[in-house]
Amino acid sequence: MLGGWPLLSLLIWLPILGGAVVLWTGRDNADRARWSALAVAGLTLILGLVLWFGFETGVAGMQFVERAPWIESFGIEYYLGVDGISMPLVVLTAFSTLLVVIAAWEVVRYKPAQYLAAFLIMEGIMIGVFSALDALLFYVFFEAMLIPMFLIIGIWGGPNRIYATLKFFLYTFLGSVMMLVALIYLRGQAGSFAIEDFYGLGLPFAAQVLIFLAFLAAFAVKVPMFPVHTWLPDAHVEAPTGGSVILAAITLKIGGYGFLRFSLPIAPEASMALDWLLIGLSLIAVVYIGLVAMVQEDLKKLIAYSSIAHMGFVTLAFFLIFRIVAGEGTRDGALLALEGGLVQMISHGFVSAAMFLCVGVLYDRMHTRRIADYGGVANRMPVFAGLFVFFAMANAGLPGTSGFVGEFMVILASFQAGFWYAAIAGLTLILGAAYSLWMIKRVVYGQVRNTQVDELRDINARERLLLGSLVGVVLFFGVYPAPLINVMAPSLEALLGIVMPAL
Amino acid sequence: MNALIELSWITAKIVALIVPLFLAVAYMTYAERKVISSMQLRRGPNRVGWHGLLQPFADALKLLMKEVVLPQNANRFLFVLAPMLSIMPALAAWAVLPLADGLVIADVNAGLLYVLAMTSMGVYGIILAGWASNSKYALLGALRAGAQVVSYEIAMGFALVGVLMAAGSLNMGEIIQAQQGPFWNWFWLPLLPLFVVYWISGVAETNRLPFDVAEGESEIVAGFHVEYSGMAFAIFFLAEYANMILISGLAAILFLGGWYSPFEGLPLLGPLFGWVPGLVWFLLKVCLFLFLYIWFRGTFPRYRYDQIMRLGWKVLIPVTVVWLIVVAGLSLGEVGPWFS
Amino acid sequence: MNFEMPQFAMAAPEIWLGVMVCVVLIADLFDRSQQSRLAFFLTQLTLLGAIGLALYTHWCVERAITFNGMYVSDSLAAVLKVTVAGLSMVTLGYSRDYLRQRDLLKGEFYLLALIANLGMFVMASASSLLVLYVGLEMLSLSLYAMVAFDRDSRIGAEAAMKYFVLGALSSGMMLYGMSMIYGASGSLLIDTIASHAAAGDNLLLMAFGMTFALVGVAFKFGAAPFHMWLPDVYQGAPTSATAFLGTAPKIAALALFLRLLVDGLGDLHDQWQAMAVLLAVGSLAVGNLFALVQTNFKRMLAYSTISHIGFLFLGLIAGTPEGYSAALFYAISYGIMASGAFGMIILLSRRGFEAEMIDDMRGLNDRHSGFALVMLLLMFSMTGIPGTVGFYAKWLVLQSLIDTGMIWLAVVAVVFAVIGAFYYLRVLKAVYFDRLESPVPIEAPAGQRVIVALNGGAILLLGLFPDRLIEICRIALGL
Amino acid sequence: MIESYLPVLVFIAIAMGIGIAPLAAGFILAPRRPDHEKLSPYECGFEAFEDSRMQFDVRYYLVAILFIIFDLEIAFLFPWAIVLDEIGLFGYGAMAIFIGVLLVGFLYEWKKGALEWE
Amino acid sequence: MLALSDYLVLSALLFSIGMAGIFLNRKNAIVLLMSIELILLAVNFNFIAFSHFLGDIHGQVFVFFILTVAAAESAIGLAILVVLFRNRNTINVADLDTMRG
Repeated sequence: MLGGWPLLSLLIWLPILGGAVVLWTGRDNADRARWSALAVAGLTLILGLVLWFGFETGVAGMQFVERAPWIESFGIEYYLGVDGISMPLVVLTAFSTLLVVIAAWEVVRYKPAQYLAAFLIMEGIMIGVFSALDALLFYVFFEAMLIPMFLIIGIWGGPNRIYATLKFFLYTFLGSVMMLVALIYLRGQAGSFAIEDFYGLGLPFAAQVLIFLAFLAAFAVKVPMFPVHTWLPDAHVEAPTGGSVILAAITLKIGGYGFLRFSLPIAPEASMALDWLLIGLSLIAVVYIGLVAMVQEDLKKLIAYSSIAHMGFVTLAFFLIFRIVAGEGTRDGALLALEGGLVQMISHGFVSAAMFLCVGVLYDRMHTRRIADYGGVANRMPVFAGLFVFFAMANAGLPGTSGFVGEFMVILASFQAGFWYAAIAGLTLILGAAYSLWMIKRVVYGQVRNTQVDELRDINARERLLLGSLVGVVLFFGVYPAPLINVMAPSLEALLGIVMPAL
Repeated sequence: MNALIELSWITAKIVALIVPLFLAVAYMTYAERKVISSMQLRRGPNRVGWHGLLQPFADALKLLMKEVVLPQNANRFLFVLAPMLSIMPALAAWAVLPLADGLVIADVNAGLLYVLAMTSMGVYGIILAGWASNSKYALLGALRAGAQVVSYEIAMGFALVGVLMAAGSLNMGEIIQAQQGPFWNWFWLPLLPLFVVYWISGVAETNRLPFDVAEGESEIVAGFHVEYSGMAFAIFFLAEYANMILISGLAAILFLGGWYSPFEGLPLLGPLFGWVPGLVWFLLKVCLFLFLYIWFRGTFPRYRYDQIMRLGWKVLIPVTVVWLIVVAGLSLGEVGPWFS
Repeated sequence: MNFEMPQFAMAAPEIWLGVMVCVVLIADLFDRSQQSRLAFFLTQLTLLGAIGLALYTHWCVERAITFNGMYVSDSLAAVLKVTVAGLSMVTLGYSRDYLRQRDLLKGEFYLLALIANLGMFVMASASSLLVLYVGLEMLSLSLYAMVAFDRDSRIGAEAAMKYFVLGALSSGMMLYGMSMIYGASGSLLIDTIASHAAAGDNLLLMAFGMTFALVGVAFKFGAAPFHMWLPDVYQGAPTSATAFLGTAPKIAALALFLRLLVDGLGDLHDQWQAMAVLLAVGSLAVGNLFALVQTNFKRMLAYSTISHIGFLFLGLIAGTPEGYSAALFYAISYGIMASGAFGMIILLSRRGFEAEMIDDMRGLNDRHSGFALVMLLLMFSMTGIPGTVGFYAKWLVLQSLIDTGMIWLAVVAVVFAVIGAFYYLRVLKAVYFDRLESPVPIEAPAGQRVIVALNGGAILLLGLFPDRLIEICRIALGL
Repeated sequence: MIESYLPVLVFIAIAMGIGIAPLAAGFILAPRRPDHEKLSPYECGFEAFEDSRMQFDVRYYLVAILFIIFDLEIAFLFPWAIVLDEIGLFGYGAMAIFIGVLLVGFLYEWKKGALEWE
Repeated sequence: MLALSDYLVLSALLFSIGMAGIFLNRKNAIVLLMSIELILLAVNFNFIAFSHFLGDIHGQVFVFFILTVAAAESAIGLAILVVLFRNRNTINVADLDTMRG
């Protein structure tokens, strides 16, 4: 083990300070900014891998714990640690950021240093979100994410970026301040801001409901759930490629992570009582949003709606556990649902990132996202077309890709809750296949209808590296998900013990 | 019933004071003309009565029969109010002035404060008169007079503070008693600069020569009361002279020991003049100052306005402030017969 | 009559300031140079000395009362004074160039600032209604004059007139309240008043006086519905004066509140709480909603001030030492933020051009990315985003509210905070998202750049390590 | 205490009466034949050019303001002067500081030309 | 003999008149200054009345300070008024409406 090293702190502060350095050194020299950003992101990913391999599988509790007083007057600590739930997400973050840095290489021409620095800072903050064990520290990171994302979308975004930025900001801000109130209330009850102290407080039901709703406000916006999802298509459409990647791959996951870390264990009774709400909204997301995705004219919008549908699937899995237990009464079923949801989250992180990168590749060449403008891309970009088709399949949940694993686990688990739950959840596979493949048909295949498409050149080495690495990961976890599941299982089991101690 | 008697008694006393005061005012005008004329080797008024002694009454009668013009666009209420505001304080201040030991209408503790308040009010009459008459000359004169009066009031106030320090009381009677003794015991000696400042300020306060630019005939015809005629003018006229007498009276009380004989307590001269009542001494002192007024008028040329203001602000005020510190030091050190 | 000799050493900061006011005045009189250089540096030196003296005499000492019970020396006084003087130094540092470009660079400006500081110092240490009032007026009168400092400015004169009339009115109301409190308790000393208030003597009269006093204080703060003067004054005054009066005097107003309504009438908390709630919620509503529609940056900042005052009042409403310390923290951090915001306006202004519209901020990122970054920090701090000091200010206030069980107020507060985010973002939109055809680089003197950097750095640094400042605020309130 | 002010009050009343009575007498006894020329304000024989409530020099305001300030200083000096013997050196020192500040202000006015006239 | 309440009522009346003068007056800014003085006068009245009936001298000391401050205040008020008039040639309160919003 890496005993003395504050690995998590390094993971958080290296990119943040690195971002500042990039900002400073790359003011006038774009190349210097790119290389230093690459170095920082690469180093962070290496640290992330160190974390992955240093992580002791089969242990439920927190690892790599760092604990130091921060705001002593209120007993707030600089308290970090990861368990099986958060560790994969940390690594995912480091991985995605590296992709973003590479993806931006020649593409971003307006103030590249600021662009790269914003992503690096974003990375540090997101890792902080996943590894914070003090609620206030969590909140600080959670909210601080807004700042770089605000700039990324607003500065480098599309024509309608200002509307999208403000919408994104205000939705998330409103949700999170409610959470702040809840956190402060919880501190009053627990006497500290450590998240673990919030568990098992035995709060009265009414208080639990209010707390649950407050958390819901924060996380539902982040996930995003129907009906507060409307910021996401706007933000995705307007965001630059890197922004979309990070939004889809990581920030949406923070919502799901929040449900696992806060909502379920802190307010279990309220979760149980209100699971109909969450399940209902998730099902709407899966079905309705899936249908909405089908009719999109805009590539990015389509993928954005697909993300919403997929995340709806994740929340469905998380909140179905109560029904699963009530139905068949097994703990394993519930665990399977949680595991499936989490795997789906991580898988979606890779797949959606890849999809957005693909769109980015097209956009960089054609400067349009309208599906109708494309058609017959395969003729001019065969390599790219192959990769794009592969990722679309992964998005649809093709067996052998990571997307399949999570969906399969969840559907399997949902049978224990009842056939209809499973049936509707299964719809996600069908709808996913429908919109993904239809899009592929319209974009990749068919006749070349546009002179611009005729002039397309296939992807270069940099883009191959990007998409190729993602192919590798998606295939790896699709074929051999065991390491991932082994890492998360004990922690999820412990979580289940807190949520449903009676079992 | 008792209250009524008391009230009538008070009224009687007041009338007994005011009537001689008016006579004094009347004959002050006469005296002024006489003295000035003899300084200029003229004869002065000599037609009405013996040596012109009835002249003041003739003047009064004449003014009484003159039309009181209310100029157009004038603010009538203020126009009529102004002369009243002008004479009222000049008379009312006398309420606390002791003419002799115990001979005072109201022996109040805050006597000097009251006097200061009353003399300060005079400026309202001037300003209102100038404002209400709707005439440029009047307004200009009023402003000048107002600015001048308030400027010198500061120096005067500082001078009075010196007196207070020496006397340790606001009561006029006690101020005089603090000066008991022969003439070198009076405050004029330790407070000499303040005395001089007080007197100069007093002259300026009453808009008398050489500080009479406010009503300078040659420049702005008659200043703030240019539009006044008949009895309205007469009241301003009376007020000016009543003020002169008041200032002189105050000077006598504050600096020259009020009713005390200059030889009080001296081995030989003291008893010699012991029979002279205090009232006489007081009146003599007042007359001395009144004569100074006339003398100034006969001797000095008129100041320019900027000179007046400079004298007030840049000479008198610094002098008084510095001397106040000195006096305070003397007072703490209990120097001489004055501070004990 | 016997006098207890006061312990002059305790009032060393005030004495120092008072002496230096005279020194600066005379020095400036005989300073032949056109720039009032001497006055400027002497003023900064004076303030620095005052900070040192305040720390030395007041910080972490036994609460002591002297000057016949009229002057109190405690840690709270130290914190208030140091903040006041520090903010003054910053805002005066900003304003130098601005004043020079407008031919307003006269020693009197610094002199007024010094006298205002003296007034605020006196307020911070006041332990008697009389001293409180005298300090307040020293401050107010200086501020009136500062607002009217640009004699050729039409709106400046108008703003000064409004400020003067309403300021004097509020003083009058507060005095009226004070007279009632005096009548009810028979003393001007805060401590005696407190003991009478605790005993419940003449409760009706006391509460009556308290109401007027609170209204007066609210006026001085600019809390709605007594905020009418604030936007006009902020807009009309020369920006350097706005910067001054938008920062340090807020601390002084808090001092007024703490000394009068907490130290003195803390036991009437139940009585003034309801009114304070109205003031707080009203300020939040008015400030945030009106700020939304502003196009003038100074005016927007004015409404934003009102909303911040509302937040600050929330801290006071809690009525606990925690709440008061939260309010103190809020005031201090607000001071830092506001001085930075006005500093930015000053930096962007040139001779004959006031960069006071939000549109004037357009393309700032292209013109000078460093200033843009500071602006970003400022706006996010005002919004209350973590990582900046503004977050902890809001958090502490919410904490105190929730701890006392007023959760609904906390919810109202955060909702308004979200509304508030909108107009701060509009500024950032102009700074970052709007691009200019031909961005003109900004040239600012080195000194001002350093202050801006320090200002932004303070926001970030306190945003990461707020512990010290929180601790200081808690110590000041005796926690 | 208060009663001793009664004569003062009466005196003021009478003094006011004296201010009004002659005026009344004048109105009653004197002839009143107003005409336009007589009522028009005095203007060296010309018709008035402009409104007589004209703007005047700001210096008059200045004098008024200075007067207010200094007059109040005197108000402070009065009680101090009376009890100087009792408050001793402390009172002396306090007032010396007070007057010192006053003198600084005075010096300021002087230097700034607030006391100049023309 | 007058009771304390009589003084208080009078003072309240003065205070209200002053307030009304400030809020109702739309014409002349000088009236505003006068209204402010009136308010301060009411306060002074209160203080003196209380001071007298409580037998405590401090209230009267306070009055001294209020007087001084009132003087300084009116000095500054007049100065601002002069500046205002210089800039706009009017001291009409209703004209003070350049800034809105």
